[in-house]
Amino acid sequence: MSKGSGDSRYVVQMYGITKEFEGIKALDDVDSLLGPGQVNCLCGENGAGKSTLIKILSGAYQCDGGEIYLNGEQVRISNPKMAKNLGIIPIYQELDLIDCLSIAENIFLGNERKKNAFVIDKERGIREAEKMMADIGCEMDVRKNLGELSVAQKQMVAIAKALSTQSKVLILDEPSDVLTGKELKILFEVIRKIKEKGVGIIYISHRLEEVFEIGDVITILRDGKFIGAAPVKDMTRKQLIQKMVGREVDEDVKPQHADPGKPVALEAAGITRGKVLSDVSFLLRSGEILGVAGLIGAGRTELARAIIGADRIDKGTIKVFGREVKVSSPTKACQYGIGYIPEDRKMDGLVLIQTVSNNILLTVLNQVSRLGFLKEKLMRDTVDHCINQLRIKCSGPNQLAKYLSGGNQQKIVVSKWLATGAKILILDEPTRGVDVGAKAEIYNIIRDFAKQGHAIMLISSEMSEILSMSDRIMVMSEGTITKTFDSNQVSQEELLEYALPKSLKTEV
Amino acid sequence: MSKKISLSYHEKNGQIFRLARSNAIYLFLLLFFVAACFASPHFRSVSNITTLLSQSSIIGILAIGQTIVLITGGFDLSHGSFLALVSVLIAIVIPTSIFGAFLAAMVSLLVLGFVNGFFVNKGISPFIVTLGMQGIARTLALWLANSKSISFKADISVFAYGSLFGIPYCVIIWVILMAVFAFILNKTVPGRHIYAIGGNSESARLSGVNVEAVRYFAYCISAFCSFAAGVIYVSKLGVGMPDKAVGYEMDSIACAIIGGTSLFGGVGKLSGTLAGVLIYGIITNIQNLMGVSAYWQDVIKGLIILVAVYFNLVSNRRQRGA
Amino acid sequence: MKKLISVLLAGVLALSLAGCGSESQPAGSEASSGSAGAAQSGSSDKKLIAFSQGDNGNSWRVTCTDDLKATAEARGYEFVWVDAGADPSKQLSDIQDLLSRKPSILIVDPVQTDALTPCVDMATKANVPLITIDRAVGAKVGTGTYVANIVQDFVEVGRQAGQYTVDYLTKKYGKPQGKVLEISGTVGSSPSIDESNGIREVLSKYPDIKIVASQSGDYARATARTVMDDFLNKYPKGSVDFLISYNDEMSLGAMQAMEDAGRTDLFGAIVSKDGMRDALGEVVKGRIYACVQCTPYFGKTTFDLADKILKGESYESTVNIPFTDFDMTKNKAATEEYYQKLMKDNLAY
Amino acid sequence: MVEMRSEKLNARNLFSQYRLFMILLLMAAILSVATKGVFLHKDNIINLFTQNAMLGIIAIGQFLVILTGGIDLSVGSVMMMTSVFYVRFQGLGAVACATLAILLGTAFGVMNALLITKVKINPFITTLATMAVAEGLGNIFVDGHTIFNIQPSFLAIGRVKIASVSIYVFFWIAIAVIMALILRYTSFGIKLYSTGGNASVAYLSGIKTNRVISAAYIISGLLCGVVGVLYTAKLCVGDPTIAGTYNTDSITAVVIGGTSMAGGEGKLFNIVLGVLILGMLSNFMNTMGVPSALHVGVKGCILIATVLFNIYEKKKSK
Repeated sequence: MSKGSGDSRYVVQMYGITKEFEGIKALDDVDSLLGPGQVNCLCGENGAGKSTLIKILSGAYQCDGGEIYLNGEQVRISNPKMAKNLGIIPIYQELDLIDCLSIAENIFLGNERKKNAFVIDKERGIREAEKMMADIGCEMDVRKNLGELSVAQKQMVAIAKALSTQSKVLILDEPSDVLTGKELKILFEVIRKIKEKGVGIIYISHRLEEVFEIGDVITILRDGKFIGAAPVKDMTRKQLIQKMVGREVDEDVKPQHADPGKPVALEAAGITRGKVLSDVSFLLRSGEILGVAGLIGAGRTELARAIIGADRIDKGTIKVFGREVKVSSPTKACQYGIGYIPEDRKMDGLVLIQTVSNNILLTVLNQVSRLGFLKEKLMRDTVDHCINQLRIKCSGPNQLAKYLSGGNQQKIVVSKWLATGAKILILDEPTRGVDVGAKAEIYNIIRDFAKQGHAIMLISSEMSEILSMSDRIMVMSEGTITKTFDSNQVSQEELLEYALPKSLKTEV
Repeated sequence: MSKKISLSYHEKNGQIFRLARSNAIYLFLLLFFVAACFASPHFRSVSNITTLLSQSSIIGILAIGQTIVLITGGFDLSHGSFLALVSVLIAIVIPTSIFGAFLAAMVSLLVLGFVNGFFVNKGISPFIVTLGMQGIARTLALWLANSKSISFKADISVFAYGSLFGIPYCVIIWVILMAVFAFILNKTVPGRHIYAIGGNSESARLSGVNVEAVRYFAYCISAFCSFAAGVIYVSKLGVGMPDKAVGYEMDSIACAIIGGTSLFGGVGKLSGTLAGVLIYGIITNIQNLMGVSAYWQDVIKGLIILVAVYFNLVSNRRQRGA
Repeated sequence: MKKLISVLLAGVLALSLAGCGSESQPAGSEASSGSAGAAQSGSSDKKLIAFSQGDNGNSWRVTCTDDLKATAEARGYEFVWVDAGADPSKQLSDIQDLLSRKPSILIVDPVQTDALTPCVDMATKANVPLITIDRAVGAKVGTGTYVANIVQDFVEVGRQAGQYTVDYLTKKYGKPQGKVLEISGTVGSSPSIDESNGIREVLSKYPDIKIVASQSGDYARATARTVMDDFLNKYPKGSVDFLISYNDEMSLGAMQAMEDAGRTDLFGAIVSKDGMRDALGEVVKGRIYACVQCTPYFGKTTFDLADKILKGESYESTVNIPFTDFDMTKNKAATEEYYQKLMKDNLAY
Repeated sequence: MVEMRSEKLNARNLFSQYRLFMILLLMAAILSVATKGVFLHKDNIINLFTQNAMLGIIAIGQFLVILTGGIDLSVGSVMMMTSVFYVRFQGLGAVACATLAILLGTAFGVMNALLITKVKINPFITTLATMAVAEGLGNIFVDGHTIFNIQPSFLAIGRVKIASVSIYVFFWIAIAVIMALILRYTSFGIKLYSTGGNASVAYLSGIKTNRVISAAYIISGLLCGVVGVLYTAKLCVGDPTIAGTYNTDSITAVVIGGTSMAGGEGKLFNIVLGVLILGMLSNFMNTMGVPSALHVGVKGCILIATVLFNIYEKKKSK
């Protein structure tokens, strides 16, 4: 039963796309249309089926039902290579780049510039790669190994790579997640350029403001179902969120002010580490949320790791509640009541192949055991308490962490540190890749800590997030603190101003 | 202006260090070689050096295949058994036709290499697959040879003992294979794809690289190298021996790792492996020349391997640091 | 960079350790340190004898090596030896290395007969007289500098073992008949093959004697024990009459299995090979029916030959070391006496 | 581990949980038919356990190491070294010497641990090298000789039997049970599994991962020491050639036991089964008179087959 039919006015038409994983419908009869030179924003919470949909379009998955038309002709896309040949170019969330290869090699991976069927033409590759990088406004030595680049730079390489092939459709999955102000600007520039060439673009992002800035059409999914599609201009932010989440979400937030009378929980002085951190000093009071703004590579994560002793510092002192301490390892940090919720959940946050329970207990093993022997009951209570407190959605304490949604995984990481009763929490990009619903929850959780008198250091690349959450904001750039604000007397622009490395100031 | 100069100077300086570090293993080889020269006068003789090279050729060729498989993030523990199998196959077929013998051996090895690739592509840890294959190939050899060693008339000793302008053929073969595969690795599409899937197979797949095909390719190369090494092996012995060549895979792996190949894939150079093989060869050669007691030879070998690897490790760490 | 240098030093250290390592090691220290000295001065009044041991992996071979070494040093030779660890390819490499030291004589105990044939050319090229012991190599004695071969005939050993089997069974049943278990040597190794040929050559004459099961015991005690465990489970008391085991190590392993399983029925119905002390003890106790000795003591014979060669006197080019039979039926006295001797001098063979 | 409780809820997991056990029963059935019941005979069962006790104990150490995502290629050689060490220095008296031997084994464990966690040399190459070192030392201790004259008093220990089951089996069971309890009821268990599952997470969560990893290698070394001594008692001999197949067999057993080479996944109970399956295999081949040449090959096939099966199971249960 064919729902739609080929129509050459569209670049892509998808009708009744359905996909099951072991009986669970990830996609259920989803339609989507994409015109030439259009930006179609896929919106929906995590698990709504956005990624599945584009993976089907780009041949990574096969759909169980439905039809796909490309410029009006029906196509069966059975593998990534085929999708490429059809001109469907995805840039995935997890950048499909390889650290051990050079930039040029990455750009042309899969369609190398060759002398003949077999031999690679290095020079030509390098020349063209340089040109492409220049086109999207970042010049760099393309002989460099990708491993040496910052995440943002990698993102740019990924885009260049996508453009290296004759593309009809460009798919951007959460490109902005790792981007900050300046790079985002460039990205949008690039997207607009591509649009002019008549390329259709499918854009996925959790940051709704981007949707409204760059998008032409919005396609909304929820729980694998097609909720609706509409031109961006006919839709308000509130409506969109409502459609996505299926309920009202109160998003707007009011920072509450920690009174300066509160005791200083954490005091860092002159923290210095190699080239990445130079002479960083700051105060963090109990009950206060200190936002740390800055571009990728400004040294925010490095600062966090230095404080918890994951990386050795060359100079500087750390005082916890007035007492000077030597944090030589995360173990020590744990003892001093400093918790760290890392940036990269899958790499540093969770043991995915372990149970929820074991993940939560990881930080408190010494509390729940005597002489190394576990106290079963105490363990169970601790875990149950955490699960209830943060409303972690899981089949039970013994479900494997890898089967949970991004939001719930993040909650586990948080609760892991709650369980320790840590007085100081450092959250590094706590809402990256977390959907709107869960985001709001996590915000509330964070505020509750603050209310309970925890001291919180919030690292984020989302200026709006920083502004709405923090009491004070310190801006980092090139490993130093460039300025500290009171959050209610600063604008995004100001923050960006201070976040930009001096070297770049002139450009903006 | 002056700033600029000082900067470039600094750059150059850094480059020199980086050069020294990225070739650390050669530094070690050189040092080791010199030390050996002092340790024994017999060592520095031309004849001994040629001997050393021809002795190293078998492991050397195996190490080529091993390095390539390691770069894909794999493993090949079947080398030893493969060697035995080749020797047996050749010994059996050679009475009918020399050419046929080589062909038979090569084809059947490529098939086994393909089987390795197949199971690895099925998602089994390469360590397990090739460990299993080690047993299977060994059994094949024993079964074909009916558990006896097979001697044959045809004289193919030229591969092991013959020489051209004083350079043994086995060394020539080794050098040629080195050159060919170095070219493939660095200059050709499949070669770069080998690095790509070693670095991150999923990304490679999404970039449209046919990961499975590349794996097949790598394991077949490894099998082919085993074949080439096997030819030299059997021509060296003049007998097909189903029960010998035990543990050669460990040697080839050790050489590759000494040469700076990473066990996690994506990183490795054949040039480094070459250095590894030579160090490995010198260890035994010099100890024999110095008449070190057989029992101590193992101990010292172990220690030197550790030192060599550590040496490479430190230099690489600093390289990254720089 | 400092670190690099430190590691460089470590490397040198490891190497120098190679030198002193040999000194700090009692066996062979004299030889090797002496050789090192020779290396520096370049000349040494002692004549150098080089020995390539194919596989020092069992006490028989070790005894053989030690005996050669002791004899050599007793006769004022400088003696160096290398172990190929059962790898023919390595043995050939070892031989090349040894030859580049220009020894006066090269002695080789080959891993395998045919595989080591090339060593004749090597010796000839280096113009060093070559003596093979324990096994021959594939070339005729007399080709090039392949001057002599000192061996034992394992086929003959096999024949003997077979004969003992026949004797025992005939004694037991009045006529040659019965079921025999066999634990053979390492799969594919030439002595194992020769011996089994010898055994079958004899037994083939007696159709009523059947080898009901044969497994490899790898010439190793542990393996043989495992194999025997399984045999005993498969063949309950009375269903088998005799056990042929290809060396004493394996016989002893098998006997432990019997003891632990409480299956003494096969005691006294075992024929073994080598003449290890413990095995002889069992022979004397009557728990092993017979044991064909093949002595690891090649020293005397070999160096008598070596002396002659170096002095340029005439010599036998092929020496067959005779083997003795130990049993309590024909050679009671000799057996007991030899056993006492071993106990007295605390020798393994 | 804690997981067990939940998996019981789910029928498929229940199966995959006891899959190996079923395979074992299946093999047992085949065996007893093939051997006309001989297999099921009490002596044969006992002897199955006795034969594999040594490998069983070593495999436990190997299991812990592989759980951390590492590998220990030196187990067999270290075991050999301690065995001959005992024989060489038995003059010191059984107890003292046994203690020293075990300490020696442990020392090698420590050496591996330091090289891997501190010097950061890859486990594979580290243990490959220490294997060579242990081999050499072992031969040096006894000059390559096999030594037979062992104090009868000591050998007597080896002969001890409880209910006609030799004590090695009890050693094996005891060690297995203790280790299982440790993994299940102590924080070390969770630490080990987590470190294997994702070292970086464990580290950032304040676990001393280096210690955990070291512990695994040290325990492995210690067990090798113990086995070395037991081995001497069992075979009444100090033989520098016994390292033999233990190195790879222990790994094979662990993998057949369903442990992932990547680390973090695997259950000790299954390791015991893995060892038994391996043992039954050779027991079967010997009793059925399968030519020795085929043994390694069959082992290889079984190895690949079981892992294929595991992967298939995982895919299904997802």
